[in-house]
Amino acid sequence: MMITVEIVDKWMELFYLKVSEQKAYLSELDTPIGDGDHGNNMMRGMQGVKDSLDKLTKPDLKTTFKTIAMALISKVGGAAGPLYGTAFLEMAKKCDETQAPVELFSYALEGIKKRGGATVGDKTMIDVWAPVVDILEKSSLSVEQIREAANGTKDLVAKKGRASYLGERSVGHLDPGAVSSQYLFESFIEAGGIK
Amino acid sequence: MMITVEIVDKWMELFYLKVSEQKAYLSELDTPIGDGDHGNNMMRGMQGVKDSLDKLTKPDLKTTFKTIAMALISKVGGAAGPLYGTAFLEMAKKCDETQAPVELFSYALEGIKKRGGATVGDKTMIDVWAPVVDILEKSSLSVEQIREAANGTKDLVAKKGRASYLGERSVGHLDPGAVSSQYLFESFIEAGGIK
Amino acid sequence: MKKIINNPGDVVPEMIDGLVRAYPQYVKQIPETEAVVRSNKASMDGKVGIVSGGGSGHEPAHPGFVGKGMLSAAVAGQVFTSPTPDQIYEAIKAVNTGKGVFLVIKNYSGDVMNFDMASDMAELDDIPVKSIIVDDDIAVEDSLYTQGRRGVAGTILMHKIVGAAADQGASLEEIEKLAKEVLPHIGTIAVALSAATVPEVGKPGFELADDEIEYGVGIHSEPGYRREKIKTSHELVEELVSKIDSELHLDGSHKYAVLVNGMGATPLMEQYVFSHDLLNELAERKIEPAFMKVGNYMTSIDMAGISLTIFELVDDKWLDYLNYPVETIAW
Amino acid sequence: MKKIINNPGDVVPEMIDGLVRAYPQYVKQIPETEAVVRSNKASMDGKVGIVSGGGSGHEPAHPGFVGKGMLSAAVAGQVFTSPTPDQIYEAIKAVNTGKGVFLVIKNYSGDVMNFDMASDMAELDDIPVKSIIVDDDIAVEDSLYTQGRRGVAGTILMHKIVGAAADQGASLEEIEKLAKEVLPHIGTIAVALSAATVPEVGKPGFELADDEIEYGVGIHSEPGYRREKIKTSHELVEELVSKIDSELHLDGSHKYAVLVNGMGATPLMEQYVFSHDLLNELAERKIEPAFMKVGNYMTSIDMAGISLTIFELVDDKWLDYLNYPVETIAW
Ligand SMILES: Nc1ncnc2c1ncn2[C@@H]1O[C@H](COP(=O)(O)OP(=O)(O)O)[C@@H](O)[C@H]1O
Ligand SMILES: Nc1ncnc2c1ncn2[C@@H]1O[C@H](COP(=O)(O)OP(=O)(O)O)[C@@H](O)[C@H]1O
Ligand SMILES: [Mg+2]
Ligand SMILES: [Mg+2]
Ligand SMILES: [Mg+2]
Ligand SMILES: [Mg+2]
Repeated sequence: MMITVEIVDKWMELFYLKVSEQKAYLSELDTPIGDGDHGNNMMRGMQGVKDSLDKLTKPDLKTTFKTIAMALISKVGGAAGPLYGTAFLEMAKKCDETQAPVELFSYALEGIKKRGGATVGDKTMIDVWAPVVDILEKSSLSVEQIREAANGTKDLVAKKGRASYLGERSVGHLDPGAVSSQYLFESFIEAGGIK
Repeated sequence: MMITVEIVDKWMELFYLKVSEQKAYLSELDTPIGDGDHGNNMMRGMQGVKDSLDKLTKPDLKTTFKTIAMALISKVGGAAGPLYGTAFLEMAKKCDETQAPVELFSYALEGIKKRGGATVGDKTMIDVWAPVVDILEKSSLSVEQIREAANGTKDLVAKKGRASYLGERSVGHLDPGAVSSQYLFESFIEAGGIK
Repeated sequence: MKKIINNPGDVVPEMIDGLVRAYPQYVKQIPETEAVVRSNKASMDGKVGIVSGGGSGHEPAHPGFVGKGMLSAAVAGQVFTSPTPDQIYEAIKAVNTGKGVFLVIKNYSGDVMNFDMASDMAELDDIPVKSIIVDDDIAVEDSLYTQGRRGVAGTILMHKIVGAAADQGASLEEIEKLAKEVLPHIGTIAVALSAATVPEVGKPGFELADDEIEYGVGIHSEPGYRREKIKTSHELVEELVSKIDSELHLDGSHKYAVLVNGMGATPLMEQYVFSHDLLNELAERKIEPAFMKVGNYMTSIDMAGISLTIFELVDDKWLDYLNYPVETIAW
Repeated sequence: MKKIINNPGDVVPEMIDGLVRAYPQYVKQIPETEAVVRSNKASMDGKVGIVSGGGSGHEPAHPGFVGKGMLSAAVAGQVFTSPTPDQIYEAIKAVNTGKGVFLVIKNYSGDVMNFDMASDMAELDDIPVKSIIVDDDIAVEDSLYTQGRRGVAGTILMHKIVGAAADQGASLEEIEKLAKEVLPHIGTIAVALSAATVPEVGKPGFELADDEIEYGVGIHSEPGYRREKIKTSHELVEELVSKIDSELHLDGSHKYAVLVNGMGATPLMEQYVFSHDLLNELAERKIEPAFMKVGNYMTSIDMAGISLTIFELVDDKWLDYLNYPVETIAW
C-alpha cells in the first residue's frame, strides 16, 4: 500500500473528527502531568489543517504534506506543534522518493527525535511512533497494537516535556501526545492507509 | 459634681476596659455601614491613652485632658481619632474656667461639630453627645438615657462619614461611633462623674 | 484569609520598611513615622512640597509615587484608616523648604480631619499649607449636605499634575489654583469581582457570589450602586463609560487622559482586554486618548476588579504635566 | 471562573490589541501576528536585535519589556502555550538591522522547539541568530537527561542585561558570551497560595486548601516540591532563601541583585512585607542587595504567590546593565 493524496485527505478528515471529539479528553490527560492544553492545541492545529487543505486545488502529495506541516507549525504552538509539524515536513521532503508508510513514518520519527531530543521510553509521542514504525517494518498494523503502545506510556517516568517536572509522580498517567498520536494512526488505518 | 483628675483617671480606666471588651462588637457594627475598623481604632487609641496617662506623675486636669487628646489624635487615625481627640482638646482648653461636666461636654461637642461638619441627625457620635449635653442641662444623666440615644441612630440616614455612601441603606444599623460614645458616657457615670 | 504576612497588626510598619529598603534610591522613611520622603533632598530645594497619603492598602499608592516630579512625601495610615495628624505634620515639616506645602487629600471624613489638624499644627510653625480634596468617584451622588464623593484612583493623576507643576517652580497659590481647575474634570468609576480582606479583619469586606459583580464600589469595599451577574468585558466597559459620560459629557473634539486601574488581584491580562474594549468604545465616540496608563496604581489590597478614570485635558499644559518625567517607584 | 474578558479564545489578540493601543509610544504590533516591536525604530539601528516571548499569561512579560534598552520585540503565544515559529520569525525579521538577532528563550520544550524552528527559518534568510535558554527555576532538579530546569522570573533580568549590552553596541557574539556567563548566577524559587486559571480551561491548574501553600511551583502551575500549612512571611523567606543558598552559595563578600516577583493576584502589600523579611534574612548573612525590584514582572495569570530571584553580580558591569535606563511599559 502506497500513500496517495486521497488517502492523506481522508486521513486528515478522520483525524480532525477524532480530535474534535476527544478535545476535552486530551486536555484532561494534559492536566495532571502538563498544562491542560493539548486538546485545544491539537484542535487549533487540525482546524488550520482543514482550512488550508480546503483551499488547495488538485495538490500533489508533497504539497499536501507541506501544507499540513505548515498549518500545524503555525497554529499549534507549544511542544506538539513543532513535533507534529516536523513529522509532516519530513514526510514532505521524502515523499518524492518513497510513498511507503513505513519509510515515511520512519523519516518522520527521526525528525521528531531530532527536534525534541527525546528517545524511546521518555513518555512522549515517540512511544507510539517508534512501535508503529517497528511493527510496520515487520507486518501490518492494527488498532489494538497502536492502543497498546499508547497505554504503555502510563507506566513510564517522563523525561521530556512538561511532564518531566513531575519525575516519578508522572507514573500512572497516560501521555497526552501519545494518545493524540494513537488517534493519528487509528485515523490512518481507517483512511485505508494500511492494505 | 465637678470633674477631677481622679474621676478622669477612673473614667479612662473604665472606658479602656469597655473598649477592650467590645472591640470586636464595635468593628462588627462598622462592617455593614463602614469599613470594619472602629473597634480596632478605639482600642489602639485607648491603649495609647492608658500608656500616656501611666507615664504622668501628679498631673493637673488640663495636662490630663491634653494627654488623652494627644494620645487619641496620634493613635486612632480614621474619623474617630480627630473627633474624640478634638473633644478632649476642647475640654483641656476650658477646664481652667469650669469643671462642670455639662459645660465641658458642651465645648467638646462644639469641637466635634466644627471638626467634622456634621450636625444632629446625621447618624454620628453627635447623636449621643448632643442628647447627653441636653439632658445634663436639665437634670442628671442615666445609663438608660445614653443607650436610648445611641439606639436612636438605628433609624437615621447617615449624612456624614463612611456610612453616608450608603444613603438610605444605612437605616437599620447602629452607628459605631455613637455606640463607642455610649460606652464613653456610661464609663463616666460609673467613674462617679454624675453626682 | 491566606496572606504572606506575619502578625496582621505589623503589616504597615513591615511593608513600609520593605519598601524603603528595597528602593533607597527613591525614598527614605521619616524617623519614628510611617511616612516616606524623597531620598533626593536636593530635588525639593526651592520648590513647593507635595504631601499626600491616607490609609494603607492602596499600594503602590502613595509611597510608590514619591520622588522628583511627583510627591515629596507620603504618609501611610493603618490599613484603610487615615494616618494621624502628628505623622502628617512630620511629613509637612520634612518637605517644607520655605515655599510652603500642598496637601492632596482623598475625600474621606477621616482623611480630611486628620490632614486638617496637621495643617493647623504646621500653621503654628508658620509653614504655609494649602490643599485639595479629591472626590473623583462618580459612583456616589454629589451633595453639599453629605460627605460627598470619595477620592479614588483619579487622585494619582492629581499627584502627577501638581507634582510636575511644583517641580517646574509653581508657587503654592498657583498649585492650588491648578488643582482646583483640574479636579472637576476627573471622573472615576469601578467594578468589583470580589472584596478586599483587611489583614486584621481576616475576611472580605463583602461577599459576591461566584458569578456576581458590583458596580461602583469604593477602594475600601464601600458598597456600589448595583449588583448583577458577571458580564463580558465589553459590557462592563459600556456601563462604566456611560456612567462617566453622563458626568463628564465625553466629546470627540476634546482631549482625554485615561487610567485603567487594577484593584489588586486582577491580572494585567484582564486589564488589557478591558482596555481593548474601552478603546473601541471610546473610538465609537471619536475619542482616542492623548494619554493612557494601565496597571495597579490605586489598589484595594486584594480586591479583584478594575476602575476606570477619565480626565478631560482642558488645558494642553496638563498633558505636558502628565508626560513630565518623574523618578518614582511606581508611576 | 470570574474574569473580565469576552470570549476566552479571544483573550490573547484582545490583550495585545489593548496593550499596543494603550502604549503606542513604546510598542506597536507586527501586522498579522501577536508579536510587538519597539515603536522607536531608530533605537534599533545598528544594534543587535533582542527577541523574547513565550506563552501568554505572564504579563507584563514579555511585551511590557519591549523598548529602547531592553527587548526589541516580544512574541505572545496562546495562554501558557509557546508561540509558533512563523510569528517568532516575523519578529526576528522586524528587528534585524544587519547585526543579527539574539533570542532569550525560557526552557520549556515547546518554547525551545518553536524558537529553534524560527531561527532555522531566519538562517535561510542569512540573518545571524544566537540564543540563550534561561533555566533559573532551582525548584527542579537539574539534569542533562531530562528537560532540565524551567525558565521563570529570572528571565526578566536576562532581558535587562542583554538589552542594555545591545543598546551599548555589543556584537551578537559578545551578547551570547555575556548571556552564558550571567545564566548560572541567576536562581529563582516560588511559593504559591493558589493556582492560575487559564481562561479556556476555566478552573485552577491545581487546588490548594484554604490554609495550604506549595513551594517550588512553576509559572504554568507546574507542581512544586512540597505542600504544607501556610507559614508566616518570615518562615517562607527562610525556606526560599535556604533553597537558593544551597544553589548559589550566598556570601556576604559578594554583590547581589534581588527580584521579588508577584505571581498576579498577590498585592504589593504582601510583596513588601515579604521584602522586609527577606532583607532581614539577607542582612543576617551580611548581604545588602546592590539592586532590588519588587512587583509583578513575570506573573502566572491570577496565581497568588511570590517568586524570589537572586542574581550574583560577579561582574560590576552587570550592575550597570541593570541600572541602565530603558523606555518600556513595565520595567
Ligand atoms: N521533547 C519532546 N519530544 C517528543 N515529544 C514531546 C516532547 N516534549 C513534549 N512532547 C509531547 O508533547 C505533548 C504535549 O503537547 P502540548 O500539551 O500540546 O504542548 P505543551 O507541553 O507545550 O503544552 C506531550 O504529551 C508529549 O507527547
Ligand atoms: N463628620 C463626622 N462627624 C461626626 N462623627 C463622625 C463623622 N464622620 C465619622 N464620624 C463618626 O466616626 C465613626 C467611624 O469611626 P472609625 O470607624 O474609627 O473611622 P473611619 O470611618 O475612618 O474608619 C462613625 O461611626 C461616626 O460616629
Ligand atoms: Mg500542554
Ligand atoms: Mg471605620
Ligand atoms: Mg477606617
Ligand atoms: Mg502548553
